[in-house]
Amino acid sequence: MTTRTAIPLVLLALLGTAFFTLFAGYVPDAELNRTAAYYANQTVAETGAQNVVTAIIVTYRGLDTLGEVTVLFLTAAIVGLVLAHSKAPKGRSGSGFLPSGELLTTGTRMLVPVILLFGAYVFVNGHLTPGGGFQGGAIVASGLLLMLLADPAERFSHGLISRIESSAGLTYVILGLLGMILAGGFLDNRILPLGTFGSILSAGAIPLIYILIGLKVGAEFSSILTSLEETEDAE
Amino acid sequence: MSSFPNFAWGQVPLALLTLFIVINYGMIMTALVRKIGARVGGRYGIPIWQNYIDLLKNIALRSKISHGVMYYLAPVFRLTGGVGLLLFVPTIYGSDWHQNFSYAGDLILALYFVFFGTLGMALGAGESGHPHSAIGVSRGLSQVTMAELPLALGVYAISLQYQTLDITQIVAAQQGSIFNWTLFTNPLATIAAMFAFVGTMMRSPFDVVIAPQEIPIGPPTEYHSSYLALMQTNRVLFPVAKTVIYMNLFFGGATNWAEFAIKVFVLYMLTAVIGVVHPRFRVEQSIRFFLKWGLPVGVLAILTV
Amino acid sequence: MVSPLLILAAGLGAAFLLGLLRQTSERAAFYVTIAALGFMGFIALSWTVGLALGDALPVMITTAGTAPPFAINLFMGGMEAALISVVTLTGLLSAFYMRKDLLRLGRRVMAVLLVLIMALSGLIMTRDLFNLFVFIELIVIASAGLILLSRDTRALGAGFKYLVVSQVISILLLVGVIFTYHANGSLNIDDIPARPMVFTGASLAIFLVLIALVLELKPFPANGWALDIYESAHPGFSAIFSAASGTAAAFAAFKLFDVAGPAWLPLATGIGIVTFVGANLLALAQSHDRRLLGYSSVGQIGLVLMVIGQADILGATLPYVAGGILISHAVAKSGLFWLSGLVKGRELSDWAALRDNPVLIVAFATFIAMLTGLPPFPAFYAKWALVHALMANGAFALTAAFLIAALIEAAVLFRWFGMAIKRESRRAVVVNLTYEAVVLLAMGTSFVLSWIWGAASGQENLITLVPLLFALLFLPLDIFPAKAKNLLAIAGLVVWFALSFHGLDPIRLVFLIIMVLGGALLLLASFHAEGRRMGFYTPAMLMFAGMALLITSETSFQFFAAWEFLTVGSYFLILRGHDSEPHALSYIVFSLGGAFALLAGFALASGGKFTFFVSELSEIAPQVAPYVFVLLAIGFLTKTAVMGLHIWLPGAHAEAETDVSPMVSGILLKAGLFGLFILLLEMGHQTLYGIDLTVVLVWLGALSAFVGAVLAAFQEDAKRLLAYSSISQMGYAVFGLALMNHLGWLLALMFAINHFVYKSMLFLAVGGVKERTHTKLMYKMGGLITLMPYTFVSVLVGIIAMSGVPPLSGFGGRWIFYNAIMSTDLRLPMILVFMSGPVGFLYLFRLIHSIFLGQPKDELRMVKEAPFWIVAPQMLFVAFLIAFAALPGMILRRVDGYIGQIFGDQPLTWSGRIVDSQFGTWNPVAIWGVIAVVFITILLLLIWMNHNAQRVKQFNIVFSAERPFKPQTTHFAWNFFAPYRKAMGFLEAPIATGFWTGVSNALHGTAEFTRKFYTGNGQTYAVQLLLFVVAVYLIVLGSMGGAS
Amino acid sequence: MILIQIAMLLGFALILLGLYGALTNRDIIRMIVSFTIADTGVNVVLVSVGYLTGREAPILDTIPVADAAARITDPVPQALVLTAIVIGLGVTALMLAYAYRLFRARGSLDISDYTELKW
Repeated sequence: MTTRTAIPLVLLALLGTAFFTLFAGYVPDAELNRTAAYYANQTVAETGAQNVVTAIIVTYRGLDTLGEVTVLFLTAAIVGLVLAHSKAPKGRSGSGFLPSGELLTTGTRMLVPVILLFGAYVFVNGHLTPGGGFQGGAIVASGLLLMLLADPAERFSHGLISRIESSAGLTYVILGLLGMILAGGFLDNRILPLGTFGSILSAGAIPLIYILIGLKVGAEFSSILTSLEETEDAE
Repeated sequence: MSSFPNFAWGQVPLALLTLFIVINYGMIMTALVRKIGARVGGRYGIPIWQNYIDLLKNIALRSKISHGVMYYLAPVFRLTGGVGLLLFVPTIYGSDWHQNFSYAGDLILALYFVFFGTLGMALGAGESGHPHSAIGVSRGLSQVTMAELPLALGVYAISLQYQTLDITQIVAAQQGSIFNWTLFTNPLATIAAMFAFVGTMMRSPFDVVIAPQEIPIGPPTEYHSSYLALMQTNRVLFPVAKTVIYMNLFFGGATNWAEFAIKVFVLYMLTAVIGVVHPRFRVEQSIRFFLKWGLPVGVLAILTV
Repeated sequence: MVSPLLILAAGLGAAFLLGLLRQTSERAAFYVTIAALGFMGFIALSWTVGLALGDALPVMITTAGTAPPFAINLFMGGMEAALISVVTLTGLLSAFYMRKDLLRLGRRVMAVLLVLIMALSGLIMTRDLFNLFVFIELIVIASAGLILLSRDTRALGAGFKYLVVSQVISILLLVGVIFTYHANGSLNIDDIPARPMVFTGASLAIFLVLIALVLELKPFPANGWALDIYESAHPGFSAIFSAASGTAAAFAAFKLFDVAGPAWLPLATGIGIVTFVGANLLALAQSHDRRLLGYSSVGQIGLVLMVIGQADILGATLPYVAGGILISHAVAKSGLFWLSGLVKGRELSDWAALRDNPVLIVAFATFIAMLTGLPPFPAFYAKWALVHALMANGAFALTAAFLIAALIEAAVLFRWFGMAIKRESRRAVVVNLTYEAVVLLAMGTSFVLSWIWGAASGQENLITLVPLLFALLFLPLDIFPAKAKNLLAIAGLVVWFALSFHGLDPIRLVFLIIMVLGGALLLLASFHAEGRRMGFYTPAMLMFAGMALLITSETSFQFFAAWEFLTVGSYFLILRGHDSEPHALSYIVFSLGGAFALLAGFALASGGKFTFFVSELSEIAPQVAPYVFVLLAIGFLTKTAVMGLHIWLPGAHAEAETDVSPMVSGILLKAGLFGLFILLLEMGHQTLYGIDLTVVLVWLGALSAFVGAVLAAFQEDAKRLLAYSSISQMGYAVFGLALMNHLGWLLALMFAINHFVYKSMLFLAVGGVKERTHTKLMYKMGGLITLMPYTFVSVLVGIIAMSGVPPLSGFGGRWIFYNAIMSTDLRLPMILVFMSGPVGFLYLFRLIHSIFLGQPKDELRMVKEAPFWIVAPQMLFVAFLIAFAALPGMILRRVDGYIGQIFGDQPLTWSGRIVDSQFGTWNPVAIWGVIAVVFITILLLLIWMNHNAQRVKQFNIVFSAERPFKPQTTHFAWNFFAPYRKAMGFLEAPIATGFWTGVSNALHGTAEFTRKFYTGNGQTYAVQLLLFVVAVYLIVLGSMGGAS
Repeated sequence: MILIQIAMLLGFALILLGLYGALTNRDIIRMIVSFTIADTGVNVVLVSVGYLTGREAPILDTIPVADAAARITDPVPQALVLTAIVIGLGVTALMLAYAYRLFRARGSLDISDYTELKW
């Protein structure tokens, strides 16, 4: 074994002992701790969301989520920036690929609308069922990925993607600010009526925000994917 | 109170009298010592009035040149140093006539005024542009740095002993018996000071400053005519003036001119005798000599007071 | 007040808005960015001002309409507002600065910038642990994006290394966060209870969180990645990365350490001080400007971490101290990074290009002064408070480490500044008005901050001191001709003297006269300068301001601030000299080292009180008093260049300009003497390990007096000779002071006056000669007496006075000396002093002989007398010397009376013009009278006999019956005291120089060796990071094991 | 050993494994993949900390609101892990983009080839 592998091994072994101490000292809670208990008891009353996790993500820890969206936004911007200079000339991109098969092309045509629809479903129902903006957005982007696989030469409008991304983000921030004006604070979802518990149009602004997140995440993933794809094989 | 206490115009002729006596005494004594030295060496030697002859001859010289202002002034500095030294020190203890201008300062004044003439001389010699002058000065200054050290220590020791810097008081303290002399009350300080005395009298083994075989006569190389006459005057005056200080500090001073003449002569002869029997030191050798012998004795002197 | 949340919303909203703009409208996007950053900055500033003035109260901002800890909350208090102001304004200025590159890369990068600033603000405000993590990740990603702004392709590698390291950090952080959540049932930072420092359960989780946040601060040595970024990134981004990111990360760490409880503070202290020391040490070996700035950033943030670790002892002053350092760092470092964009080359010496634009040099100097904690900048107050708190709590080792590292940092920065001033630039400075405007704004900010910190200090607000403002006034006035400025400067000094001399005791008055009026007198010589003489008057007046304030200072703070002023001013002055670069550096390093000793001494003396009257030095507890004495004495002795601490002096004084040498030698050295006066006046005899410290001082003074004189005798360079002579003279003065008796003090004061006069005179004279001959090497001159008679006269009088030969004033000094040593029990040190007296003749004679006497050289046959304005002050000095020699009572009598009050005795009696002591008499008028009469009589006699002497030509000498025609071989000058050297040359052995060179080499060697640790391999950096974590873990574990 | 412990150990193991991979593989792509493994490990640890044995997902469609506190697991780590995942994704994407640029700049994916900045 060389030193190059031995040193990390020793270090990680020591780090492992620290982790093991954590592990050994870990006593699983029997009851929810006070934060979790608060959410369990108050979520419905305060946010009207069925999915407690969603309420936490979108409302209680909305600032984190805004940051999270921003992470993706940043990544998309930077990836675009990094790769902007190494864009392949138009037409040459994808030339290194074999033409995709008939099966894939046809399958794509059939599946993409369904995927997009499913994505939309996931983020619209985020406050009710498992799922939400991120998951939905990722699904939407997977549809885009499929199209790219089917036709590597295909180009999507960066302008459009970016506009969707930006307006969704801007609206998100504005909704947050509205929370400060109309309700209890930044990103308070009670700017809209909480509605009937369990229905689509409930939980105040949560569905709206999740839709925005879904759009934004979808757009950002798409943007990253297209940026990465456009550089493919560019010489 | 005036800055000139006890000053009266009458002091001026008295001071001049002191000066006159000392110069003439110096003229004869130095010639005598040279003659003794020559006789010891089996030669006939110079006539006893040789110094007067030299003086007159030099003053009478017709070719007189100047290398510049400092060159011109150096003999003046030199002689001022000698005369001043004499006048700042009481010559005869207990005599109102020969206190000179000793009220101007104390022992420290005398010790530092010794350098006045040396400095002026060195400057004038420097301006002459003769390298031998400069070499002589370099040697002289180098040597004096160490040669003066035992004296400084000795003086420090006796001024601590007598708790005064006033020469008259130091002499007064030595009166009464020969055993009151510093020589006996503080032999270490005396020995230390005598190292300095021998070392600064420009006699072998410490005469490398004017070493005739190497740098004809050292600093005064370029001097002639009246310049040299002034210097010669100083050369007989200055050793006596300096010896007076040693005499006052260590050997009970002099209460009359006869005592003065004897003590000065004996002290002066001491250096002459040492000079006759010792070869010349190079500068670094003499510095090491003083470091090795003069300094320890001086240190002992100040530690044992 | 608008809600601080708008800072985040504005940043994000604008970032998103950029995407909606049309692709082509990059310019509009830029304006949106600027507007958003400006808005964010405005909110932060308005909160800062509001909170500071009490118009607003700190506010807790909840989100989602739910109270914490159930929803994320933010907090806006004074610290937060101030730091967000720093972050947003740095971002705003950097945005302007990076305008071209932002436009080149488009709105996406502007969005990234906006998000970065937003996230940094969020990091400062948030009170939620996981939210903290989110903001950190945003910062990481945005930073990785902005690194790409650089045109340097190596930045790519740096960015990737950064990402690798960030991944490791985020893993540690997340694990820590989730286990902290599990332990507390909350993610809110305020819910984290204080934990003991153990490595189980919740405490281990907190450890992981803390260490992850500390890692964000780039602790030494786990920081190679950060240095690579600093080196390669766009300077505009580096400014943000250093100033804004560093600030925010430091505050985040502070938040966590604050709640984790005092048990964890040693962790911050330890890592902080190691980082501060390590980074500054390694910076020694740097030659790349931005990497050097990187090291410095790392060091400064480490220092802040160290300060955070002192939270328990600093208490409520923590924000003031940490903030002072942090904000100074932010402004100065961003300023320097911005400046670096104006320099084309990347070597330190390439900064010489800045000389094309003096304003930039001023900015450079300001930033460096700010970083090194010089007055009047905030870090100065912070340093003061920090060291006081540390010393009061007995953290001596920590203080020492801090001060030594601060000294190394100063050495690094001033070496760089020296290069900028003295080296030749190969490439011109970049002309870019935006860059310059941004840099100047930062500089302006630094002065505003100085005012704020001064106002909050509870001490004097240094920036409002009239002398300082007067010095700074010369910055804008620099466009006027030197002669006009000189007139103003002299007028200023005289007026300041007239304003401040009332009510001073005679000792202070004498020093004030020397320093202020003496300064005005010496400035007369500056009239000879032609043109504008840019950059002379500000430092000169700064130095004089420091000295004037030093004399009138009452508290230790005023004293120390004045001390630093005069140190810095004189450094800039010395640096102006021709070959002064290395010497100015060693000057500032030694001076600052001495100043730090003073700081430590005052801090120890005050016992933590920030306002400590110098007069209270006499009342401090006996168990600390000797140590205070030692520290203060070291500080003052450095200034008086006592043997061992003297090696800076010869070069600094010798290489300075003609009129600067007398200022720094004749006047500046007295500052150290003044300090010793005050020290001995207040503290008197102190005993340490049974040794009377004043006896040590006596020995040091005597040794300096002797060795300084011997070394002076061996110099070939006239100004170096005078410089060594100063060491010797100051040795006498120190010796006299340390005798601790009436006459000793009078002796020291007499030396202070005399040394000022004859050393100023001699330096001016030699300077005048140098102006004409263009050399300082004496053996190249000779025979100038006829060509420069006035200069000769002043040298003649100067050396007679200095050698102590009657009748000039030096004799008075010797006389007092003998009387002083008669009344002390010390005897052995006198040997050295006795030895040094005659040695004085050696160098003095050499000086006058080699230059003015002997044979003139062919090429110097046509030189003229020195310029009028250089000769004029010399003639005034000559007149003064003669007057002072005849009438010493003019000055000494009053002082003597005052010293008599101190010692309660009156050994001298002044009757008329005669001075009597217990032991002897000094009658200066009589001495003059006798000597003058005898001299004139003999002169007249000689003239009578020899009036017709013929002036002969140069080579008309009797020289072995030949006449030499070559002055080079005939002028006996080189190695003049060869025989003396043979005997005493062993004293020349450069022991002190060797020692300090050894220290310097050891430090450089360590730095050079240690920095190889940064291999440049991202993977190695990650390994080092883990190694650091594990090492800290094990060390703490081990120390706990040892404790239990 | 119950489920939580297994999951948590697995998570820690993944972290260490991922880190080991990242620290020993010189290939940049392999490093990135290693980090995703480590990230996954962290996420596993995250959710396992919030798991309460025998409880259900915190979605109140079948669980009565009144019983929620007694029947659901801790929702907070679940919310956190979502954020962590997204952030991990962002960083991974960024690292990949960097890898691409590095490769284009130097033609190498060996991390030890990018050491021109050092000391």
